Amino acid sequence: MQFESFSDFLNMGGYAFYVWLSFGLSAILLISLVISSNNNHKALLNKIAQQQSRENKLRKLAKQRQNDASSDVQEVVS
Amino acid sequence: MPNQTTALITGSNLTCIRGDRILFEQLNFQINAGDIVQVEGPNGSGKTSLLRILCGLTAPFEGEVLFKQNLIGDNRELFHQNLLYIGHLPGVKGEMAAQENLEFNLSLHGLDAAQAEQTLSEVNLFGFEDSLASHLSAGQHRRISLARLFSSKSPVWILDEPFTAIDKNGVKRLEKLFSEHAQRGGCVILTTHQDLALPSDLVKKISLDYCIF
Amino acid sequence: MMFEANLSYRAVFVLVVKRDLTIALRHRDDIFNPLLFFIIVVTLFPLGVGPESTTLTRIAPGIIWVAALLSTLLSLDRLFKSDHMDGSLEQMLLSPQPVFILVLAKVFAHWLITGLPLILVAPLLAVLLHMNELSYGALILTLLIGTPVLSLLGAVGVALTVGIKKGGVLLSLLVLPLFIPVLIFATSAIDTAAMNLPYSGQLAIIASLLFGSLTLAPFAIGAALKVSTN
Amino acid sequence: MWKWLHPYANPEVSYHFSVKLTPWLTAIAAILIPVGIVWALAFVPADYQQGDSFRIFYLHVPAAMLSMGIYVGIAIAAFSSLVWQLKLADASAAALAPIGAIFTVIALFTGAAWGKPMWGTWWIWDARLTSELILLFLYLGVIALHNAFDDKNLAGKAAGILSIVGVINIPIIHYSVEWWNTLHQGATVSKLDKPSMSVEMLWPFLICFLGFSFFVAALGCKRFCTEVLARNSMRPWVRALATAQEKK
Repeated sequence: MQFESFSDFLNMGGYAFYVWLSFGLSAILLISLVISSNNNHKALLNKIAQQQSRENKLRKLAKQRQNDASSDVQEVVS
Repeated sequence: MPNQTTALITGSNLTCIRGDRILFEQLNFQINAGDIVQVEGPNGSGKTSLLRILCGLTAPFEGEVLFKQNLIGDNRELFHQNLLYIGHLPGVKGEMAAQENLEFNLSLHGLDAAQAEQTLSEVNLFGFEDSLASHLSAGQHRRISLARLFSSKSPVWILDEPFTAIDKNGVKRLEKLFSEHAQRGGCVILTTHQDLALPSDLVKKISLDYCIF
Repeated sequence: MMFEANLSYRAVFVLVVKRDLTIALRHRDDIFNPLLFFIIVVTLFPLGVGPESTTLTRIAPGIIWVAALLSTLLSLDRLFKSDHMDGSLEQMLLSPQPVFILVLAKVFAHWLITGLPLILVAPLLAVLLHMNELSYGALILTLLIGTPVLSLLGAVGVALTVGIKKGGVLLSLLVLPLFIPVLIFATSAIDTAAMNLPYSGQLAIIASLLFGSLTLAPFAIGAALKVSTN
Repeated sequence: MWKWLHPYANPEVSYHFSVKLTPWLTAIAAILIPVGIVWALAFVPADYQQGDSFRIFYLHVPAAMLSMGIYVGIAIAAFSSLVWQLKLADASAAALAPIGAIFTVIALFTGAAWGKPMWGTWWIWDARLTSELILLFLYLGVIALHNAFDDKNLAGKAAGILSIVGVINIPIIHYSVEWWNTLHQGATVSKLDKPSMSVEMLWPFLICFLGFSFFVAALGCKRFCTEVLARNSMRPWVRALATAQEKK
């Protein structure tokens, strides 16, 4: 340990402002990058899942229509 | 097994993806000399994308396009000498006269620019040679770009909606030109919403579905 | 049925240059607007900094060169944009001619239209800014070999952004950092000339930048155009 | 010879590979960075000239080195994507670019904060700071180009071309700035001369540098996964993954 006391450590030999500013800002930047990367990942997965459920709905709708159409034809025939 | 020697264009395993939609997947076909191929399908089914992939403008997501059994990227200049592509956009400069436009296009593709005047009269632009293209209509722009067909020596024609803004007579003329070109041993690949008035045994079709699931 | 057309590279080059010059001459705004912009930007500086001739003399090379960078940037937009919009760009890329030559011809025509007039009015602006008389030669020479570098590097940026709707602002972000070496060596050559010292070193460096970009940039431009027409 | 590499050109395989790799890299970074930083802040002796402000060095120099290294990495990835048509290389370039940009910002900022007590001013047009600033512009250009295209594959190709042009220009820019700086430099500001580092100063530096490198690797892996998913969102395996995530 290079410093006599904790307040000495905080004081950084008079350069406290600059040292802590550098380390603090770098930490903030890196952490926010990590958080945003994680969020992006989750948002993307959600988006894909959402899209998929939308497509499933469409597919169901198309099938239903097809069924309706064929039953119409049957009615006409009978 | 189709005859390998007459194959002009071969598409193998072509897959095209736009955004997060698969337009078509694992498309295989072979286009021989003498074929007229109509690519059909509803709007947004990837007709234009397919044509652009065939002429090498767009890279397919997967698969490859062969010209005479060679990858089209391998000998770019040879393929382009044998290719004539006319897309949605006519490629006509408004600042240049009709004839200047055609002359530039012809000489860029290594053809004799002296034919330009005569070719223009083939597409009913007689008398418009010196008008600036910006003063001409959309149909006339299209005809300037289509005029190249009349003096083209390339066997592979890829045409995206060649009949848009063309009148009935013009369409007939083009259809006649296509069948002549096919008889000479060329091939025509085109998209169109109209039915071709050519005998149906002459026209092959590639159908693309719009998959709405 | 196989067809082979051969056109000499020189013929292709001349063909494309002629076409672009014809279009530009019928559309004169394209020539005059960047030139006017160049002149106006230069006149803004004395108004902003003050008319003191000693200050102006000191910053004149920088002003002229920065204004030249900006006006080149402004004029770059027309290099591929209209060709891309009306489809002639894809026709050129599908022609059996080497992309390298086509691209080089287009950039050369662009330089003739926008770079050359810049060089012609630069001495006039140098007078307005009280530039040291010794450095006129250096000014002309640096512009003469420096502006083609700007056109070539700028063309890479335009080729990348031509397919994007709002490519204008992006273009400046992509291109201006690449212009920095030319700016540094050109202004330093002019400053050196003002001190009546030899400035051939700086000129040689700019010339090597020119040859480097002349050989490499067309490949990058061609590749970028392929992406943009995709 | 390169056949063993082939499976990794498959997006699914490389996705799962990097998912597995990420926790290990994260763990190593999570050990090395605190050790290095605490060592640098509390245990390294103060510099005899610069006092305790010297501790910024342990942040500034690794950040600056990584910012340049990452750019070169992006350019190599872009090159291999252009030459060998490796689509995944584009994905890794897209994943790395924002990380590199953040490290460039850190290098610039810590440089300024170190410069204020040393040179008496936040910013000087020092050759290194200036090149770093231009590097930031290059990064921003690459990122902007990535975002400008709707199609991720096209965006990757375009940004790849730009990063290759940029990497050719970096030495030229650096050289020109250095030359410009020596030409214009006043006598008042003396550059920080490189002291031959003593061993007790070198070790924490190496640990910090390695820690940040592993941090870049870990975060790069994570972002690479996101990019791979975004590029393959219509593939069944991605969809299965997304639904599995949804159910959780």
